[in-house]
Amino acid sequence: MLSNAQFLQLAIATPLGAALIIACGLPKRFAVKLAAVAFTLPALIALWLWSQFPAENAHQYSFLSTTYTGLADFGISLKLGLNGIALPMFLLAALVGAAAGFYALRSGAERLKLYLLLLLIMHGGLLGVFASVDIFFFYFFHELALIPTFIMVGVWGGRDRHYAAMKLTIYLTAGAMLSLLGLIALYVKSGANSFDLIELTDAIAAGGLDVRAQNWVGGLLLLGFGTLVSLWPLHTWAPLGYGAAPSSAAMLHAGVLKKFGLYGLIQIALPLLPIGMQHWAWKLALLAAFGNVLVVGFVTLAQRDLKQMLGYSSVMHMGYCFLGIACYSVIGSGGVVLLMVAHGLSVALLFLLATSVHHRTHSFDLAEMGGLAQKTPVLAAFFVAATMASIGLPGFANFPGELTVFVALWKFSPGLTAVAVAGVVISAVYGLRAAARIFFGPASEQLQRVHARHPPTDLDWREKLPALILLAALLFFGFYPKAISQPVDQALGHSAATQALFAPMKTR
Amino acid sequence: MHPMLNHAILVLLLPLASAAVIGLFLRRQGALAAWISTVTAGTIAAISIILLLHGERFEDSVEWLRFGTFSVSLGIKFDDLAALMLFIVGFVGFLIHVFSLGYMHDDPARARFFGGLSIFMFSMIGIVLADNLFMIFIFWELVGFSSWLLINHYHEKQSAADASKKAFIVNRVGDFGFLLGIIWCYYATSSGGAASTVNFTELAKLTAGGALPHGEWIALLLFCGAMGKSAQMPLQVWLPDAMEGPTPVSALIHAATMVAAGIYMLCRINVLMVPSALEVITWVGTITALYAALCAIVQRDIKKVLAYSTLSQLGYMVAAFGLGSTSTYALIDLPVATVATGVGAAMFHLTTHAFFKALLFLGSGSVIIGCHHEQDIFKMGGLRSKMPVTFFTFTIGVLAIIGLPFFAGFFSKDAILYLAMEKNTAVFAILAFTAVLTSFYMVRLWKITFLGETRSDAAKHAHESGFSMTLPLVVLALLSVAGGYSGVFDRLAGSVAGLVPEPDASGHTIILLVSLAVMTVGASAALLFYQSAATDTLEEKFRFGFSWLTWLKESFDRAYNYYVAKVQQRVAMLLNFLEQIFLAGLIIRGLAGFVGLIGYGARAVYTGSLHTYVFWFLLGAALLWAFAAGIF
Amino acid sequence: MTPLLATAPVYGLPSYLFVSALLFAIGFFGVLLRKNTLVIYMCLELMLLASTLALVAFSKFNGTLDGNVFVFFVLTIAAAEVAVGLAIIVALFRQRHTVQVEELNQLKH
Amino acid sequence: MSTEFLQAVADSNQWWALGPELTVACGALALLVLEILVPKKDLRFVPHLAVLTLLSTLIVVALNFDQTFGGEALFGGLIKLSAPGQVARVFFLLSSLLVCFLATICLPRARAPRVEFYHIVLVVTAALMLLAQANHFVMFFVALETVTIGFYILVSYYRERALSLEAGLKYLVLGALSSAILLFGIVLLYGAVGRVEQGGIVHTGFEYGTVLAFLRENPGNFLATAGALLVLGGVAFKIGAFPFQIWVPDVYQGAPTPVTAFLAVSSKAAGFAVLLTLVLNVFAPLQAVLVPVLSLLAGATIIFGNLSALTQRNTKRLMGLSGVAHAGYLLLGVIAAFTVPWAAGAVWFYLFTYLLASMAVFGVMAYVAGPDDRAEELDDYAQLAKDRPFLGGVLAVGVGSLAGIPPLAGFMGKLLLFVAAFQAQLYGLLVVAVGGVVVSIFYYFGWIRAAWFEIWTPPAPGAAPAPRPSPTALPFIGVVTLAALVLATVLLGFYPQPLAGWLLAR
Amino acid sequence: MADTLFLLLSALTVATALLVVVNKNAVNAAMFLLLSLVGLAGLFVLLDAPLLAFVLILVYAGAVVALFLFIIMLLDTTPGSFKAFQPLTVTAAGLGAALLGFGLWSLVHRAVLPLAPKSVPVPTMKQYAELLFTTYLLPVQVVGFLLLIAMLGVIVLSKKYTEVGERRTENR
Repeated sequence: MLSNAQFLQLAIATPLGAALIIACGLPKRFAVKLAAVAFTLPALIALWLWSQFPAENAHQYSFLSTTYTGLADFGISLKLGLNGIALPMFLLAALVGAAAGFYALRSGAERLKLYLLLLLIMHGGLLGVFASVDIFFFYFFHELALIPTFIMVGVWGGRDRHYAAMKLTIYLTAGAMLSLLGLIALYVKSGANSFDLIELTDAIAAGGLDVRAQNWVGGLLLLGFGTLVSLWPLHTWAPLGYGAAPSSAAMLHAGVLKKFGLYGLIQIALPLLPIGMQHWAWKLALLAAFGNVLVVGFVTLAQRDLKQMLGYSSVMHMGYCFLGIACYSVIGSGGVVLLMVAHGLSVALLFLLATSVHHRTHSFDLAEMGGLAQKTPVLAAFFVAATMASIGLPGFANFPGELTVFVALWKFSPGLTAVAVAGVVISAVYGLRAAARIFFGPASEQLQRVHARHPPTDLDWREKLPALILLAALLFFGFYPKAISQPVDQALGHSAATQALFAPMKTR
Repeated sequence: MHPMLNHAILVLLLPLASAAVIGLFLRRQGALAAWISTVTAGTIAAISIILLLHGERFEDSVEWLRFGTFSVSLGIKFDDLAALMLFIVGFVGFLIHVFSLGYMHDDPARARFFGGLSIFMFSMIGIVLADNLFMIFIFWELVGFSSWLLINHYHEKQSAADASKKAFIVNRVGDFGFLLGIIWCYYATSSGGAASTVNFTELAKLTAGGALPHGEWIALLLFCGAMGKSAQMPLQVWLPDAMEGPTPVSALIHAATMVAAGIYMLCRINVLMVPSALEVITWVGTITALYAALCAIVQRDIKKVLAYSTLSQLGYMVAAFGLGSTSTYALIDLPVATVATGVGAAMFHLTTHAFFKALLFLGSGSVIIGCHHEQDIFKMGGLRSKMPVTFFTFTIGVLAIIGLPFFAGFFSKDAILYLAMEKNTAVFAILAFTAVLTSFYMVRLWKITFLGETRSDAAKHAHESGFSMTLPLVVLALLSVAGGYSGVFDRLAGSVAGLVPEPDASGHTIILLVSLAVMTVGASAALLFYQSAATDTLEEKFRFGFSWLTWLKESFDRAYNYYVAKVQQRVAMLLNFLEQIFLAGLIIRGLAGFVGLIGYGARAVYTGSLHTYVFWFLLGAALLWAFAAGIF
Repeated sequence: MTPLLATAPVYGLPSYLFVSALLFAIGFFGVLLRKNTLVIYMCLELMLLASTLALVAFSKFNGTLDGNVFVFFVLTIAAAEVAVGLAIIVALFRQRHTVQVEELNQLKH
Repeated sequence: MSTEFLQAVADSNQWWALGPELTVACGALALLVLEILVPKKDLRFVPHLAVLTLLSTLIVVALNFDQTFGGEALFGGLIKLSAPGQVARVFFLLSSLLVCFLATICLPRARAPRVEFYHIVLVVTAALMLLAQANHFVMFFVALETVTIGFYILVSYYRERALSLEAGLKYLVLGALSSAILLFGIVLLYGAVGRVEQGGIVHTGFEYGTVLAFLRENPGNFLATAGALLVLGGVAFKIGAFPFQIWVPDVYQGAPTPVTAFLAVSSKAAGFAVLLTLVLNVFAPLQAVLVPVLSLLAGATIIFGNLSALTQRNTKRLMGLSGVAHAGYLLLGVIAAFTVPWAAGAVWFYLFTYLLASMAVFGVMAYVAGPDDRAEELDDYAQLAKDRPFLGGVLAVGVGSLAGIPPLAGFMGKLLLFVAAFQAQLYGLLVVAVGGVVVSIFYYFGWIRAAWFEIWTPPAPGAAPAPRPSPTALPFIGVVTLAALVLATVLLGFYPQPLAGWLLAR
Repeated sequence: MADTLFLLLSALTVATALLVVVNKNAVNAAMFLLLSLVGLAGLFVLLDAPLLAFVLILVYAGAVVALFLFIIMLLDTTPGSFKAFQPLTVTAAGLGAALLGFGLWSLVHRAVLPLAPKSVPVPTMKQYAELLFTTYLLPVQVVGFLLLIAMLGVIVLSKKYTEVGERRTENR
């Protein structure tokens, strides 16, 4: 029997190993079967680890294991483990990965083997990101997951895929490079001579960074991570990229990979750079509130293309996450973790369903749609559920996340809270409008024309199964958010305690 | 754990289970779904009666979410107020379930309908039982969702889709203020160094100890929630449109229970009220009552008339709440230094209104079914003989709403008018005038629908509805009569009933006279003006007045439509334009283009000519020399 | 052999260095100005020779022989370079029938 | 000069220490002999012999990589065996091996003599190895010129192609110019140091150690500083650093593909080997001057290389210009090496990853170029991934590694350089470098895009599409070599231990 | 005497070098280069390196310049092919000249030269030989290889292939 640490390693190794085997030329039908296993296993392991996680000392990393890759002299080693913050994110990655994988298995994409191969690499990278204690590998796995995204957008993408792939690549590489610089800065400035987050934390707690360094490194990390998470006005890649990306890639990227930056800010920047992050808090909050929430919210209202709209709405929701981070409090950060999980699940579900809608309407143009629900009630039900989740209806996981962020934000600035809450109204407007345009009212001419040629069918099991996984998770965390909040609260509370160490430095 | 707590939990979770079962397994088995939902509703009604009569009052909660110092609990506060509301919701809800069995019998999407009803029951009971503001907000939103679901039942109709969307969004606007108010309140409670809380009992304790800071703003923000849900001006626009839903839905949600949730919530948080906020609340309610009554006069659609009358009655309740004094009363078992009379009057009217408005809506549903989905009252007429049970019960409903003595509405309306007379003469005058209008349009409706000759084929072939539909009518008619008597209401409301203002002898006489007068004036005017005709005879006589009222009715919709089409959408288009052209285009693409241009420039220096290359070497040598010479 | 310069000369090391640098500059100048590849090549040789002059001068005034020995290598290498260079120029002339630099710019941008 | 001294010097001529160089040189001679002895039809074995020589030497050197050096100077101080020298040997042998592999693809397609090519490559390889181990400016110059002259010939090797000859001429003139500058610098150093007597033995300014000692005592000496900088100018030509990078694209484009690879990898690496030795062991006391100079060069090189590559469509020029940018990143490491001891190892690591990736890309280019070596525009790569998935994959990995994308080895190289630069507090340069990397993504990704995404693009309507030159058939050995390169690139990205442990752990 | 000789020889060297640059005719340029070499050789003699002067004349005048002349004749670049310097070129070259002038000025003025030893004997042939074959044995070997590949290169670049016939000039 394997130990839990080995299970964690296995979860990451499975998709990557499967990708390697497929790359070596496995025949297609075996490849599909292998991929199915490789998508399922990490999800099962993640659930198992979740059940095994000792919630009472969630601030410490559990399931630790270290593998040396030859850069031990530089303090780089593949150190895996999960703490209270990483655990829900890991679970999110595993679940969304499984859903995206199942959706891809039967998607009938051209050159399916390559598609699955890239998706498996992406999945492995995602799992690795959140399981890495070593921040070098945290970055490394992110990039590992990012590369297949570019190729998938470029090869299997939709409209404008070339421009989108190029823009996506350059933006995200720029963001990643900046954040890499920030991480290197931490490595060098901390004096730990190690990328191991535990050692870094200890070293900084012992020595401390001066205010100037904190401000600079914090700014660097915010800029880098901000680009990756589409902070306004560095967001224009997101709608374009998601508009063009194939469904599974969009699910994994928008759902999970994008959370890399936020996760990095919470897990690394906030505890290690308390002063630096507070230095930027107001600027970040203003950008997020007025840029991400208000401006992008209105821009979302003006979208006609369903996927573009989803992309913009995702950008808008990232604004809440940034606001939560700007609060610099346990409540804010905790809300962000919850919101990340919820948003990851809901946006993945929406992208999945958007593709399913496209299969039945042959269009993403909202103006051409209407009345689809008469033919496909189940699809409509799923879509409505996903929309309701994304606009923060209680019962879905997004609600407790948003609520917590708002509560935290009030303490930071009541005015900005009003702006943020106004965003909830805006999101309700575009969310419901999209659902209504697609599904309700009489059937549109375009739809009748398409249906005359291709009689529509309701969701079949290959679409239902991944959607159900995501929806079930959304509902579970919506009804029982404590499942996430408890370990996260533990972990954050502890880092708050370490931050108290820096309290005297603020007077400097 | 209190021994009756599990009953309350059961009452909360049963409808959720029913909805889940229907949603997951019974999508295609409409009949089974209907029965499961109805049986659930019956069980809820039974348990709610048990809980009401058992007399045990309790509260308990569990933590739902905690980050640092912020925690949200889910809990149950079962006091007399909750018991009364739970009974109304459970019992009226059950009757409407039964009615729906008949009404929705032929609907292909019956399962979805009954599933939606179950979700609604779950959400509404959640509001009723909630013990803190966060929990109320959770179920508040869920009620909005179930309302959306049910209004959108005939989703293939564009108007239904639009109406449901409108309802949800307008409610969200109200919730915007509500949520801000909750959060503000949450932080305001910790000003004294205590832990933040929004638990009702704790809030009551805190206010008893000393007023909360910013009380006025918190109260008004919280009232925003009620404005949305109870459709007060200026957020009333969604309610008339919501009549696109099936009639039982209108009866249950948009007349008897959900729209009353705003009133209920206000009564829950009455400890947070301050006089200046109450003043505002009073006027909002009063104006809504008047405006809605005016609009009701010009309606031709039977459900629309009832919808506006609902609006008007809700205005009454809100005004009643606002009129409450800040004198000390004992609410339940706690000393409270704030409104309470308003609570009593509002809840009293809420109760009676729930009975007679449900009755009226169900009656109209019966009429609509009987007339094969004809809703224009001028195409009906003479239904008295064709649908005797419906006619009889509907008449009782009308009498109750116009406040004929010895019917339920008479007592509750009197209480409100008395309160107004005591507190604010202007409000009293307006409310009294509104009562005139109420009896006018209700009698008009009644007369045109049921009396005279039949005016359309649909009406000619009208027939009485089945047993499942008439039974609820009869039961509700009974309650519409009996609900106002203190013997009944005291039983239902317990200590809340004690808060209903009791006029002294002289006040009693004045109020009695006034209310009789207004009822008589309104009713007789209607009886006088209206004869059985295919067109609105009054409209032909007072064309100007009618068109003015119509304009008044539509002005809000026009304003909102103008906002949506001309302001919101244009801002969105403008920002989108800026985003696409300016940000993504000019700045980002421009930057990329600029770099590309420099790239072309950099590429152009590779001229291919050896001589230029040698110059580069000269440059390099000179540069190195300059460094050596210490020039840099 | 006896030293030719028995008496201390007025023009010492700096003067030789100056001449050497001047030659170097002139050679560079020629490379900059001339269009005939052959002449450019001569100018390059001139630059190499300028260095050898400085080398010999330093060697003399340092009193170490290594500089002079290095001149041997430089001369040999220069000769080899000339051979290869001229071969390339000839081959190019066969292809393009020109030795003018400005006509040899097909590789660009 | 006493006889004892001469005897001692003669004794220090320990030829065994130069075993690898001698083996390679003898292999080169053997090739010539074979050409005469073996009948014409058997000459196709000649390349195999060259490969065999290199491979066996490589194996021997790699197996004994830490046994033959003790840091002592041999040959009267001309040569110093050292750890970096050993690394350089391995590097140049490996690189030449792959150049020979590329030559087996390209040469048969052109009407050009073969034996001489391999002979020159071998001689140049030996000279490169000597160059990296030189401890004396005379040795340095002689080895350098041997390399340079070899390259003159190799660049213009396709003497029937005007472009090759033009490239040769440009390389010749500019190379000779840079040689002249370099030589003048050496002369100035020699003059500045003068005569140093130590323990009865006379040292001159040709010896690295003497120069170092002299500069330690006179760091402000103008003549020596000028000399040092001119020498660096000559080296900058080799590595293609601004403003001496100007020859790069023209020469790369005109040269035969194997020679382009040779230039891009070995010549550049030789420049860096020399630069590291000079900067750390000879000119170290001039740090106050060198750091700003090198910083300026590095910054300008990165910016200029990347920007000029941005819109380039010719793949060979693209490799050249992007190679210029790589030289800029490497310079970052060289500057960092002043203060961060392990940065030199990082530079070598980067060079190795660059070797693997570049050779893979050049291999693909050699195959794609077609029978007449003309298909070298980006448009010629359209549909490559569909028609030849293997080549497409190799190209993607190679280009990705050059772009520095994890998990490929190139990323590890960049990371180490950046960490070193950060520790050396070169913040401004780091910003420039990061900007450069972002810009470089554009053109590298453009290449991958050309090969991978242009799949369903139909040919322009109306105009008859020109027939695509079909890539050369891929023999088994080609598959194996390219696969090995790709595998190494990927493995080093995931598990850099084999190389990093060797280069950095000392 | 030595000073006069220095002045004369350096003037000769520099003047003829300048003429190499500005002369229109390639043949004349080669001839001036020859003269410049002679001046240089004279300077070598002044610097006590008669051997080097001899080698210089032998290698350069005898081989290199002859080769140049031979090639010039072979390629038959007529004097008419000389093109006038363009203004831009002259400007740029003038700038370069100014830079170089500054460089020379600074070189001579700022250089701190080591002190010369009292008296140095003129090196003998034996000393050259000893150095070349002990200390510098390795470079000598390398130069041998260098010459070998240079020779091979010239052959490769010039030898006619077995298949006869001019191929069309490739213009691309």
